[in-house]
Amino acid sequence: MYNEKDINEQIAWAKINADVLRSMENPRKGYWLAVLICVLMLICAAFAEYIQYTTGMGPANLNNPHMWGMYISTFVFWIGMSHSGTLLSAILHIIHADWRKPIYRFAEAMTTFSLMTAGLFPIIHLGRVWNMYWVLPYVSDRGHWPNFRSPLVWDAFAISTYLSASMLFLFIGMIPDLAICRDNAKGWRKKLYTVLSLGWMGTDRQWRNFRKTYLLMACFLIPLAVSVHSIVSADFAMSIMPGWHVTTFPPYFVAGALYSGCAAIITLFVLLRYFFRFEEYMTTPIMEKTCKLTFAIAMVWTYLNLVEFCSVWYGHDIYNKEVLIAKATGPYAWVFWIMIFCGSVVPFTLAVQKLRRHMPTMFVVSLLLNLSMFFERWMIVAPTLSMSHDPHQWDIMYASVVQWAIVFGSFGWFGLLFLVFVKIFPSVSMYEVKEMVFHRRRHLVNEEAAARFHRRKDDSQTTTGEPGLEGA
Amino acid sequence: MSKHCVMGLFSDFDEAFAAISDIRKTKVPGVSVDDVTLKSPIEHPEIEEVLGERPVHVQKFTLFGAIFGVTFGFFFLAGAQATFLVQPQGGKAVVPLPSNFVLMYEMLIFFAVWCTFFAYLFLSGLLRKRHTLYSEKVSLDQVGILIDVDEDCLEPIKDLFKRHKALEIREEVLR
Amino acid sequence: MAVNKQNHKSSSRLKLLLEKRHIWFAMLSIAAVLAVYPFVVMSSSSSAPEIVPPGGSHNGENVEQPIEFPHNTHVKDNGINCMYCHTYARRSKVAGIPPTSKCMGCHKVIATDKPRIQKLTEYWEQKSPPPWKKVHDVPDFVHFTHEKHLKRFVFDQDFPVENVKEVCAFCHGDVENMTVAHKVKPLNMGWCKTCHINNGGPGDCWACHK
Amino acid sequence: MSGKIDRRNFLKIMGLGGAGTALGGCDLPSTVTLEEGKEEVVSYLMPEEYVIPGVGVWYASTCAQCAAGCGIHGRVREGRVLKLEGNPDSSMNHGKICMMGQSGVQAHYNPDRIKTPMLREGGNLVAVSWEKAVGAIQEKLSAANGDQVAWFTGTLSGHQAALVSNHLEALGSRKHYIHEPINASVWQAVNKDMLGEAMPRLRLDKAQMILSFGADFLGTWISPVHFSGEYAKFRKQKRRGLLVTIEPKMSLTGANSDLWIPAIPGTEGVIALGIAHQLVKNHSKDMSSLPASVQGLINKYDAATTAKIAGIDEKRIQRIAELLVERSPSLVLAGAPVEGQAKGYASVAAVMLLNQLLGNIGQTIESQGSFPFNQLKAKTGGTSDLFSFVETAKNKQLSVVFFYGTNPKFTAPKAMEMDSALNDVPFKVAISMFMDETSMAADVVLPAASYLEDWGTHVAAYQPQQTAISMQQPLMEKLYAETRGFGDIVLDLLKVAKKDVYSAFADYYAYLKNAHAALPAEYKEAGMTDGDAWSAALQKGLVNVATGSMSLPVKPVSFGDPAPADSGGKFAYHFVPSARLGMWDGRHANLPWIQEAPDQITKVVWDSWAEIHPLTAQKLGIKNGSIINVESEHGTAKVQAVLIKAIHPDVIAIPMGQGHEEYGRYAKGRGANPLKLLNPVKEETTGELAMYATRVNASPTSQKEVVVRLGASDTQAGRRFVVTVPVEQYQRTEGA
Amino acid sequence: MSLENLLGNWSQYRKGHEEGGFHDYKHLWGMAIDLDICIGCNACATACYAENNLAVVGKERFEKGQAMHWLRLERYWDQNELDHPAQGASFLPMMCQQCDAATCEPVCPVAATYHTPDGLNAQVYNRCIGSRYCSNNCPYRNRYFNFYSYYEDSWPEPLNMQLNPDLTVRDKGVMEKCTFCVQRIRVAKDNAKMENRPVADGEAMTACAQACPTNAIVFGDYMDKDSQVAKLWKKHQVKLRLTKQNKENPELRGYRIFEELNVDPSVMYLERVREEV
Repeated sequence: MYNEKDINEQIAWAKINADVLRSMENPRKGYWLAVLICVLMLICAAFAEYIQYTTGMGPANLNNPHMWGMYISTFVFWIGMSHSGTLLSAILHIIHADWRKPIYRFAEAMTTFSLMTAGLFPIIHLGRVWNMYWVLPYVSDRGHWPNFRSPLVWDAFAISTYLSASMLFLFIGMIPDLAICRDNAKGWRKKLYTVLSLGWMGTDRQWRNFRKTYLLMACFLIPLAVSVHSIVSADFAMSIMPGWHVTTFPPYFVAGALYSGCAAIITLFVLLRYFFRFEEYMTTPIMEKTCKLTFAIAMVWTYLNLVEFCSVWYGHDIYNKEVLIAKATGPYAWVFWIMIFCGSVVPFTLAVQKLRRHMPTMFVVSLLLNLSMFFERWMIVAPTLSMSHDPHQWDIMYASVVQWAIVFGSFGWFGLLFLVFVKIFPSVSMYEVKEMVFHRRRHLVNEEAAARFHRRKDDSQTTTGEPGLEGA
Repeated sequence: MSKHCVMGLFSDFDEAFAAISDIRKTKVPGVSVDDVTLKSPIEHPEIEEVLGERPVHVQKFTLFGAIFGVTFGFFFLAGAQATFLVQPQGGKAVVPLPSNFVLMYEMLIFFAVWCTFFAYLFLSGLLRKRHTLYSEKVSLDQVGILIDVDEDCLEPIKDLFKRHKALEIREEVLR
Repeated sequence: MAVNKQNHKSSSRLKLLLEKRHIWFAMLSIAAVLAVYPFVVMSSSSSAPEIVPPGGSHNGENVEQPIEFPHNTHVKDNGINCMYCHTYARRSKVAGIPPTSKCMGCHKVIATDKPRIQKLTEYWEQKSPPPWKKVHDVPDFVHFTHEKHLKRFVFDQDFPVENVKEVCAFCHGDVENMTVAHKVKPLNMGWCKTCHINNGGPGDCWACHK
Repeated sequence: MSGKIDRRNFLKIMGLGGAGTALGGCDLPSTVTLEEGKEEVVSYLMPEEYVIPGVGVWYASTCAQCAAGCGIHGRVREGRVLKLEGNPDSSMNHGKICMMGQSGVQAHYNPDRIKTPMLREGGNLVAVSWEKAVGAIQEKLSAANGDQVAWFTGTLSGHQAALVSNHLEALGSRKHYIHEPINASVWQAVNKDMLGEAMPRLRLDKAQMILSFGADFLGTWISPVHFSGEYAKFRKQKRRGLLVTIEPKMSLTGANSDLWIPAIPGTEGVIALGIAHQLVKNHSKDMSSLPASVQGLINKYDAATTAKIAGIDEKRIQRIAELLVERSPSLVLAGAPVEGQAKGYASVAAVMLLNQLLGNIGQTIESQGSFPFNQLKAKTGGTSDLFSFVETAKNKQLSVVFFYGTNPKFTAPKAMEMDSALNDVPFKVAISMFMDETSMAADVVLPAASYLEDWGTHVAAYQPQQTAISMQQPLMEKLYAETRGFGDIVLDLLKVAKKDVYSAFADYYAYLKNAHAALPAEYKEAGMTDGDAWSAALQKGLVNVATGSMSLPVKPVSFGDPAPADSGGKFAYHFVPSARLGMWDGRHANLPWIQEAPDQITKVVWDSWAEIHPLTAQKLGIKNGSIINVESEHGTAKVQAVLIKAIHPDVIAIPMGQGHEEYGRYAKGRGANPLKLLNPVKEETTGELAMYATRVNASPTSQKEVVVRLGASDTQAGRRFVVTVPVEQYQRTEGA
Repeated sequence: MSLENLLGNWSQYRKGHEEGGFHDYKHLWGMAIDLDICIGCNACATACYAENNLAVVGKERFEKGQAMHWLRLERYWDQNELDHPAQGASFLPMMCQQCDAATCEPVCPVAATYHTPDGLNAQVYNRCIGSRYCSNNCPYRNRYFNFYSYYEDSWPEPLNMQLNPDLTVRDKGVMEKCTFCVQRIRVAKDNAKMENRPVADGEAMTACAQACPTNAIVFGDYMDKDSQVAKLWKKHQVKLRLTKQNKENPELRGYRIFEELNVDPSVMYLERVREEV
């Protein structure tokens, strides 16, 4: 039905440079407004954290059964979000899906920034934040070490590993682009890019090592991403609490993470495409492919959800079962059903070609998907704490203003980081788009040559890439 | 005899490719394909067809990092766990392997990734003073060929570049 | 600088290096050395009944006391036992500051002309003990007890009680030669812990923290 | 005792240095708190004997948190009393202690204590010196006619009681009002008539079965700690004792019964007679010695009639009678709900009649024996003195009244017009630790020392197997220099009123020591000096008293028909101002531990509430947590509703204790005072206030609040938390 | 030291598995609570407040579930009662069960909670960073967190003079829980050690057991075979280190709560008895 190309392979390389560099210049009023909003959100969070720091965890409405609240669920949410970059960049890189090229950069940035956001939450939720470094194994005369059996220590290790690996991945992948920026910038930017591009000249030696390094990084990033979210799930699964002590949690968390990551990519895809006029790079077919991928992951997530419910149901562990029933019928039922609806029903819009080509719809849908994912994390953390073994301590908890302010502010923090990023760094990978264009053009030329050779008339169908899903 | 360095800029990769294969074929005395450097805005792995295979060693450092990470991880964790004055055990192992595996895994990746990164910086010759013979057009859309030659070979190379429709030729005397 | 040439050369040298087997041994030995360092940090001898005095030193501040009490005069010149004044040490967790009456017991007649003694007499007459400043202060969550340390190092060892100052000096330093006592040992947790390891003290956190 | 001020200084500085806060706010503990020369360490001026800093010492004394008089041990360290525990030497509590006793330290260290004497000047109470306050009192006393002076106290015993009596005697007055809202006065009156002894000794440990008509002996009845210990023995007998409770609202005793039967307050007498009927008709118990009127009543209440009036299944009544016969000896008790009726005396007498019929008297109800020191005996009271006080005051027959250990302004029902009665007394002296409602209304307030800083002796009204005079001694120096012990205050009054006798004693301590020395020789071990004996008594915390053994003669008591007469008119529900262990009559409402300790049955904290049966609530449109108006003829209380099945559907209960208008930061303005709603109905025979005779209506308001309580679930949701097994299994494995 | 420690602990671990873990303990403090004679009077809970410097939080914070009662007295009604709870209420004193295989211990990131050589489940306040994982992983929900700096308003002067100097007053951000009155155990052990004798039964006594008017709470050393608590455990055929008790007489009343979770609690409850009338 729609036979567009992923990208117009005739696009001039100079135009690519110009388009992307243009996006980094002269912020418009809207940009400053967005920055202002983000800063204000951040101020909310800072104020709330100030209250919490000075008075204790009480204002967050945490209490005896609910020792963890939305901080931890938001932590899981952001960690999940961080899997987008890994998925789009590393996995698709390894399987040579070249349509990732125009959109992976911002996905990777998202990975890094959402990790930087996620990492704040376990710290914020500590009762004694000022002692957070005790989790790290450092040498002291007291001979103290952290308890390496604790999943929270695993978290600390995993997040720092993941953060450094994904930052390196983002950075390495950006070096050739930084060199482009360096060659086109003036003033402080020139200095900045000169330092950051590390003297990139595009020599064949640099390219060779670059390609290998990038591949190695990607190879490590994939198991790392899986392990990170498995470890995050271990925060729950390693406990004995009903509803947490679930063997399917690691894959469930990973699927949820990829899901929310994809959904967030769609959101940012639409925003960047619209605001930076990247229509030529972030094309509808690429959107379609992303949507299809998201749909597939959504179905995996749905399946794992069902598996979890079924295993609880057939396992007949009374405490587990009680929590499951309470999730669906108890005080948090509305959250649960919104999660199920938005997470398992709404994604079917992604299967409809007409809808997934409609950017505003996809924007709304992706927000709904992320809402579902946010609720999913809440449904993991809260009901178990509310309804665990001891009925005497059953309780219902909703987050207080302080908690909400900090969670709200975390979106501002993420937004701010992202806004700064898009104006300082190229949010579309120029060299890779060039590569994509180069290879597709070459492919096209070869195809044409072959066609001429075989005297085929009809060569209009033989564009590169996959054709659209016929009449979905 | 002073050494010279010449750079020719070409409008596309095919031209550059042809130029290098010419260098290889013509066998100008004192000019070796090993002295040729290709500067391109994107990667051209196919250039090795004419430049000859040039090995990459990054993965060895990665392997080292991985092995170091996992062994260091084990000894570090076990050592730390054994030095707790009071063992928080409750009948469980002092050095619990299953949970240590998790951290060893993380440390494996941590060290592997960082080793890769530093090996990359080192092996690809980054973080060094930039060559003066660099055209910003290389980062745009042109392909450059950089070659170190003796003074007497300078002209043949230039001719060769011109023959291949080089858009621009620059040269520099190396000390 | 012939960058290009240089690059090639260095890379070929590296190539040589990388192909040599022994590089692996070198690398792994670095790894092994690094890996055992937690063991090294804590290594020390095993517990034994004999006394291993704690080491360590600390450069204490000069604390300004209401009366500059000369420990040296009392301990060194006059040979007064520590526990004569700090009388609770063997019976309680705190060693205690001597009551003013104890000071006055002697100083009603001895050295009454010295300004410090006159100041003390002033306090005595005002019926308020001098507001001594605490020099050896551990955090409130540390429950140190003098009683048990004296039992371990003095009474269980049949250590002559008249020489108790040598045991006191473990933590309080050479008070004999001080005027106003000041801190000469770190009194921090690592220091305490080292001594506990050396002398077979309890390793349970709840031994000190409750 | 040297250097008072220094010792207190020592406490405050060094003591708190030791207790101090641990984990400084935002500091890194290891780096910042290791400091030199920052903290002061204060030494003694003179060494205190027995005091080793850092070592806690236990001293014996007597608890004064309620009138039961348990022996306590107080842990004293660095001159501060830190914790109270039971005195193992006391046969009252055998080293055990209840929550109120534990909280004694909080009364002692309460931040709202009165620190100086106060005198009303120009409508306000202002701080004055002792001389001025005492001068004002003496001025009024000398102006007053002797008979116009009165003491208004709670239960008093020991030498304090003797001093008060002597003071009144010296002034020529006989007006000693004694008021305890939580009492057993009617029961005592019945006992007096029936057994010749108001407070017989109850042998719970010997009883095979206890049938309690609202006598909350585990919670609030007479001597709860003692009875709790006895209860444990009762349960652990070879054949496990059986406890049946019949009461309108579940008390702590009811919560521990094998069978709990809700009853409409006022019908207990009828139920007792119904059981008596069964005993006589089916179990051939002899009633021939009873008065004819009583025989008539027994004949009247056959199972069917009883069941109709009391709303209890006939079979239940028959079964209880059966059990009482089967498990002999038994013990039948009557508590506040039985007493608190217009026909309370008859109801209690009907209940006690069961003991007579079952032959429990002499078995589980024993004589206390004769206590040799009549003046030291406990002066107990109930609520009847409220009526007489109000009446006397309104007749302007009182000019000076001393208040101590009671708070009638708080505990008297509104309809009794206590406020105006107090206004009619021209000069009121309150001796109190706290500014309670009565103190606020007084003209002179004298700050009392707490019982942990004061001397005294106590002889509890109820004495266990070993009768004793309990010693009360200060566990620490006075917290506030300006407070004085109660004994000292009365002694000072007596030094004026009866100079010749009392001027010999320097203070109350000297008086007590002298009194102890005057005890007969058998109270001291052979060869002991008076001083040694005194020290021994203080060390033990009590002086055991030999009482002659006596048998209890049973005298038949005649009483009227206990059946309730009134229908309550437009007020449909019976009102129960229930007593809580802990809060007691409200005297402990200012103790944070008591406020935060959940009510034993509803588990509500920090508030008062109305207990309503869910069926009733449904009928009235009340939900759990609704704010409701409980309305009686004389007032309305706005409280939160707590739906609970452990109450008779026709009953609405509000616990006593809250609703203070004064009384410090923890008590003030919290909840509602149910006593204010009561109708001023008198018990017909004894003149006590019929506390359970009020009828109320309840109506919901639009407000609703979260019920602040401990615990979320009322059931165990299938968990094995508290597993209940039938007694047969217990007997197979452990009993019999 | 360290290697020795490692090997020593390793063999202890192996031995632990063979013989039931706790055999190397010098003491193992345990409790037996007879629910039949527990009357639910709250004396134990108040004694705990008095002994352990527990903060009074006030109504608002109690409502939020931020109370600090280390020992709570749970009250349950029969599930199948009709109009009235005819057999009264069920009371359950619930404090930290001092599990031998405590679930709180392995999850603490900084090892602030650990197992002492006395078989107690320790909480070191000054090491705690407040991650609250331990509380989340406690099936009994018996760990309490300092959500505020309670000491600031819980003990207005001079109430603070009552504070027990033998244990720390906790500040905000710290987890706390029942310690089986470790400071009292400590005093008993110290006294015994100063006199070079073993700790006598009843010498170490928790505040709750001390206060209990009916003696329903019995506390003592499980390793001392003559102690009251050890005898009770033996009498009721309840053993440590078992997920499921193999009682010769299954009708004996002893049981442990959540035994099936394999946490191995050190508190044995005796079933409540009621007579059907």
